[in-house]
Amino acid sequence: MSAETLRSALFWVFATLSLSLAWSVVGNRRLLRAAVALMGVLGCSAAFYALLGFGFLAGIQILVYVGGIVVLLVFLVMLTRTQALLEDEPTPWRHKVGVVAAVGFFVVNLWALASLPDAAVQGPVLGGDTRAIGRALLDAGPQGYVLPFEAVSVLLLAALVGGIAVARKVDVAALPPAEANHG
Amino acid sequence: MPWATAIVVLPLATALVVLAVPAGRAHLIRWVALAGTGAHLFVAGLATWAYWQAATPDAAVARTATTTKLYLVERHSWFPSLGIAYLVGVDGVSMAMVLLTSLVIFCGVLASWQVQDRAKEFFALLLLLVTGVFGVFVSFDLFLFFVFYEIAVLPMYLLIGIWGTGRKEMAAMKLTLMLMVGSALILVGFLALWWAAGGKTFDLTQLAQFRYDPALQHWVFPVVFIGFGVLGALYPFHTWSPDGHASAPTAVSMLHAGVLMKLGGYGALRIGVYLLPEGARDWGLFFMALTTVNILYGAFGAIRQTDLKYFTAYSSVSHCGFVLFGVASCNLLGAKGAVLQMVSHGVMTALFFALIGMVYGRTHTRTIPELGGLGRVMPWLATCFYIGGMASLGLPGLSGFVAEAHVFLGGFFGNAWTPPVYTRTLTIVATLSVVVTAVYVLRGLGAAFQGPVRDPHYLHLNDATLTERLSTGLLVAALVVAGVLPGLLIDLVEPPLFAVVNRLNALPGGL
Amino acid sequence: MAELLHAGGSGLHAWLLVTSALFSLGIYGLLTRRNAVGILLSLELCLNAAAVQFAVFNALRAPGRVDGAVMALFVVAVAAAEVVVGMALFVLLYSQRRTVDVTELTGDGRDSAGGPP
Amino acid sequence: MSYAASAIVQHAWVIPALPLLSFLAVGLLVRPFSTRWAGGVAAASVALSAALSWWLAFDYLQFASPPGPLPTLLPWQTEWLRFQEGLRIDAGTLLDPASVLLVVVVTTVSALVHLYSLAYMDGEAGYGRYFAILNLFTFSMLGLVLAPNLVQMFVCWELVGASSFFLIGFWFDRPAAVAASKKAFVVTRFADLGFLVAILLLGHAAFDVRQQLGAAAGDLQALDFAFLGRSDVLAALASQAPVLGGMTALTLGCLLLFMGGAGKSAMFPLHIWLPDAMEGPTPVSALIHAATMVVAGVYLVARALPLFAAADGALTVVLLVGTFTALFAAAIACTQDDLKRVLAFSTLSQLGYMMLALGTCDGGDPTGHSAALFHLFTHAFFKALLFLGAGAVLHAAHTGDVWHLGGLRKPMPLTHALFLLATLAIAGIWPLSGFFSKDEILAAALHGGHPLVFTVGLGVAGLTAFYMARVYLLTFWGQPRREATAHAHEAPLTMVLPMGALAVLAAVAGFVPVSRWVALPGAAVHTGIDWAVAVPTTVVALVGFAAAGWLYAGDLGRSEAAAARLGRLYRALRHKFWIDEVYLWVTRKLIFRLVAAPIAWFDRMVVDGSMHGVGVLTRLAGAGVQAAQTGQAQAYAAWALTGVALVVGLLWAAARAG
Repeated sequence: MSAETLRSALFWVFATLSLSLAWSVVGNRRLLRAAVALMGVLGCSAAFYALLGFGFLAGIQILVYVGGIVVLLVFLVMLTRTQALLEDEPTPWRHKVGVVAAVGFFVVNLWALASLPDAAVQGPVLGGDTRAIGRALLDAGPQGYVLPFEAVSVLLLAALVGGIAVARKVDVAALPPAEANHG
Repeated sequence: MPWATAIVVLPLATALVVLAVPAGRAHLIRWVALAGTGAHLFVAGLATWAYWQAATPDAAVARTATTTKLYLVERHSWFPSLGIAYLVGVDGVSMAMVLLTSLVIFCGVLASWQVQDRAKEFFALLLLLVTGVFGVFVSFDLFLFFVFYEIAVLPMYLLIGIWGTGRKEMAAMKLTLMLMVGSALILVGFLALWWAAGGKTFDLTQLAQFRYDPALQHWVFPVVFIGFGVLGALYPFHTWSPDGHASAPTAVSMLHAGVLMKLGGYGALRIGVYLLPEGARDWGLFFMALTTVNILYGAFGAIRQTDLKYFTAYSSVSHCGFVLFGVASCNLLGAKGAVLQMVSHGVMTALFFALIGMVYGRTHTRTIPELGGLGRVMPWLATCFYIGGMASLGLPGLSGFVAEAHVFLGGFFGNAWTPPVYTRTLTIVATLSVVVTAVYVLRGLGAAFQGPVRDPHYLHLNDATLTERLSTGLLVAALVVAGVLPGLLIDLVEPPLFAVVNRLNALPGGL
Repeated sequence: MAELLHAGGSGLHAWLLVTSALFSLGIYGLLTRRNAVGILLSLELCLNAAAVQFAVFNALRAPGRVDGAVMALFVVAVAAAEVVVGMALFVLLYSQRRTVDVTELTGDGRDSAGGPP
Repeated sequence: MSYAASAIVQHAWVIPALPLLSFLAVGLLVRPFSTRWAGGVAAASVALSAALSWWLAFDYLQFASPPGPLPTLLPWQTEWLRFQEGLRIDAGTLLDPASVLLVVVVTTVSALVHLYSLAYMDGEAGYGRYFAILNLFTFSMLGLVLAPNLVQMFVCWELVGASSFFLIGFWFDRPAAVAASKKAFVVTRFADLGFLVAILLLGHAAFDVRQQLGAAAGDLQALDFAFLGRSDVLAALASQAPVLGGMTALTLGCLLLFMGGAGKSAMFPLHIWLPDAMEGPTPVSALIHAATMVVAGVYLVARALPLFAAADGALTVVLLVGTFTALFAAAIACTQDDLKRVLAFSTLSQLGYMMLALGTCDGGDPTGHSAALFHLFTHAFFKALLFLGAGAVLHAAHTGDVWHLGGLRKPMPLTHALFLLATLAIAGIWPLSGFFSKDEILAAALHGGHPLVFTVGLGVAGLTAFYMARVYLLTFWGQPRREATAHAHEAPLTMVLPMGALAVLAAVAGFVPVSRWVALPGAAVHTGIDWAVAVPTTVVALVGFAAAGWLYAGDLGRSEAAAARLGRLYRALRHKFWIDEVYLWVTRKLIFRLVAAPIAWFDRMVVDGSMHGVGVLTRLAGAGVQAAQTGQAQAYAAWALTGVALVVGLLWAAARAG
């Protein structure tokens, strides 16, 4: 079994896993399970990065996305649980709209895809080199990303401050007792 | 001295100064506004003097001219590719209107002395509004004219919507929407004029040189006339006016009925008849008939009103009908009468709305049957009301008579292309309004000011304060001066009107 | 094992097929979930699919550059920001409305009044 | 000596200017500080004006070069209103016999009324206002009289109407006074509409004529009386094409002019305002509604007589209306209870006489013109005296109802004597002034070929004697019929003095050769007494007196019996033929309810409604769009994706096609 075949096999394994978990993310009635499934999808994506040769990205994906963001989402799910939304089952109409839109988008993608020539990985990718990524991020030259990088840091800061500012108003003690809190 | 620019910029600068004053200091804000408008009155007077100096030597030439000569002109290129320029200047008619506006805004500020709620924004918007009005009167570039026209219309929405009374939101909305429709028509007309003249210039003096195709004039004239007519309360597009006036705060009603509605007549004369003489020839009789309806309809409508402001608003519909009637009669007497009526009605109706505001401020009602016997309690206000009422019913010695006499004579003399039987019949029908006006003025004022004092609380009310006396006294004085010495005003407005009329007279006789 | 980290085994079409499918599933969730948090989850799915696609294009079409990888990093950062803000909003919303059901959030100007309608 | 040397002829404008200045001074400066001074200044200015006008009359007559007719002068005029070239309106002072006569009458009566009012109005709230407006009225009336053109006349005409409005409504907290002032203004205003349209018609017609004449017109403007009176202009006007119903602009204009005059002079059927106008203070009635303003209509017709004479049939209308009004009003006057109302109807009747006299000129003989002006002159004095006497009675007894009065000759001997004199004067008893002027009118009717009119006039003379004797007897003879009447006292000196002065004038005015001075060319000038007229008039007057004496001097039951016997006629007379009710019905029911109210409704519902309808349509369209704006982000996303799908689908199709 060559490395190529192995990679190919691994790709398909993760792809299948990823898609089925994604199905669970959007289809599972229990949100907490969906969140856990999302964690899985993101994990699979980390594997994808790895398969593509982006080891650093894979690490970031696990550390930040799976470990940080999705955990936040899980908290969020738990903080906002209500009886009414315990089972988030789409109505038939919403389901239809969703299916049409999703399938439509997928078909459009396929059409675009059909116009692209197929290609395969040619060799080692530079993106695997963490130093190269770091250099690109801090490069102030024409090909560099220092400005977006800084913008993103400001964005993160803003989100941080904003998040605190918005959520600060929540006075838990003042909240009326809600029957839904224990669902 | 750039007089025309000064006329436009001064109120704007005052508005900015008002904005710079801290909001809490309402008293200072009022004084700034008063000083600014007072200075404007002075500047307008100086500008009139300057105009007079410049125009007097040309008086003889003006009688035979076919294009209006501008004075105190300033011209700066703005969008050269489209032929848009900052072109401001004055002629006699616009000078008269500028003077009128200066007077009305000055008295309006005095009459708004009691405004407490968001005084800063109020005065700033008021001054912005009046900037637009001044801009319209001095701009001779159609595009600039339109820009100022919109500036004059839009603050009205906020002024009525925020500081108004009654169903103010609805009234503000209705007023703004209808005036917007009017300005859309005007814009269409302007663009047609611009395009037909080659799309090179919006300069009114240059467009006046251009001979428009009669077929084009035939459809552009009614578009422009109705567009301006909406603002000039042309039947049946007048319905914004009673609601708008009734809901607006005092100074806004004054300015609106006193000056803004005059933009309609001004535009119809200056752009409509002047640029499109053949269109005026084709449509003159139609619009004479329509404005005859205006005149009588407004007067009869006023008889049944019980709200003092609706009452005055309907009388404005009637009186603004005279303006458009004069314009539509397409001769010198009519045009002169229209301009005189603009000035006369401007002062008179500003006086009325100022007084209504003062009475309302004391009695907290404008419903005529709830008033009564106020003449005993507030003799000054009652006297001013009666003087205004007498001007309104065309009593000689006050400005209304001079204007109406011109308009009636203009209608009766008719023009070369309309069979006289039509114009004369319409004129005689229109003269009926002098009786109907007497009926509603005396009924309304009699019910409010004469008879026994209706409510014992009224006995404790006081008469006009010093600022109120100053404001109403100035307006009354203007009515009297314009009525006793009409020659002053006629000498001012007549020369530019010759150009309008000479163009009409030069037409090949129609029909 | 280290070799695995150096090259991809499948073709571009296969990769894009998978990411598109992921994205489409995200869209489905985006449109069908009533729970605002569920929408956020679906959105993460979409974002992630896009990020992977950046990486795919980077690896398969321009292996000598790092732009796709950088973009993927940015996506992660933006997703973090988004979740933070979303979390703050939804918690606040929940505290006032006792629900995060988007179908009940109609913009009639009464939102600030508090309490369930 | 010539007119140039006479300061007052050259500066006749001072006479109206004085009351105007006084109006401004009193109204703006004096009144707020001192009511006493307000009255004083006002009265003094008019008194000065009266003195000047006597001087003017003296100079005007003195410097006339005999034996020719008195000249027409225009010593001062200035441009006031420039309509257009040839239609300029000047303000000026036109001096001719008629205007000088009227100036004298107006200022004299006005000065006396001012003096009388000083006491009569003492203590009234609005004392200063009263005098200010009285001054304004005097100014306007003088301006009217001196007007050299139709427009100045109209201007002052309106000012006179407005000041009359304010004076009738002087007690503005009394609803009756308010209603009366409104009625007076609106009715006269309606008549003025005729005047206004007449100005339009005549202005246009005369302007055309002026254009045709070209240089021959000189500097005369189209509406100048001097221009309108020229024979070539009149001929041109008369030969114009008819404008309406076969009438030329001249005829129509004259009829409309007469409509204006009839309104102001309260001719039937526009008379209804005058009796009600008695709600005003009595001195006002004396000045305005007896001596001056109401004769403006007569003056207007007299002034425009050349026009009327040239116009086909216009004078016949004047004659008929005048005759009818004289009879009609005299008949009503016999049944009224209120002293002032009787005098008001009497005024109507006398004005009818004057119009009648002017109407007799329709045969081309202008004798009636001088008779009318003569009667105007004498009537001013004795009628003002009657009103002031009535005012004194009112002042003393606080009521004007003759059935509440009685026996006043004892407490008020002076007033009684003066009232009696005026009664005799108006009844036409020799040698008092009414005798002469009324006889001239009747003579003009008789000799002008109107025997029927003469007969009616004679009857009216009898009725006049009857109703005047009736109120005189009921007021001053018999016993007081009310407590207040019994406590009446003589009027103060400031009231009696003006009455005395008027009495002197009323007694001697008949000997002033007014009709000779004002005679138009061709008029027959009376010298001495025309026995064919004097005898019958004196006889009917005495018969009237006798009838009144029989009915009212002794047993009042006789009058009730007589009233009962007249039955329906008496009721109709008492109710003034229900004309007020007809007017009320027309205005309230027809105009307000069938015109004004529907228009107000139409405006709100239909016109405004259709505008709102446009708004509603727009809003509906907006609501349709709004349905898409659910505020649901998911819906937007769905729409956006649908859009994307559509665009891509289109691209796809385009790619396949291309």
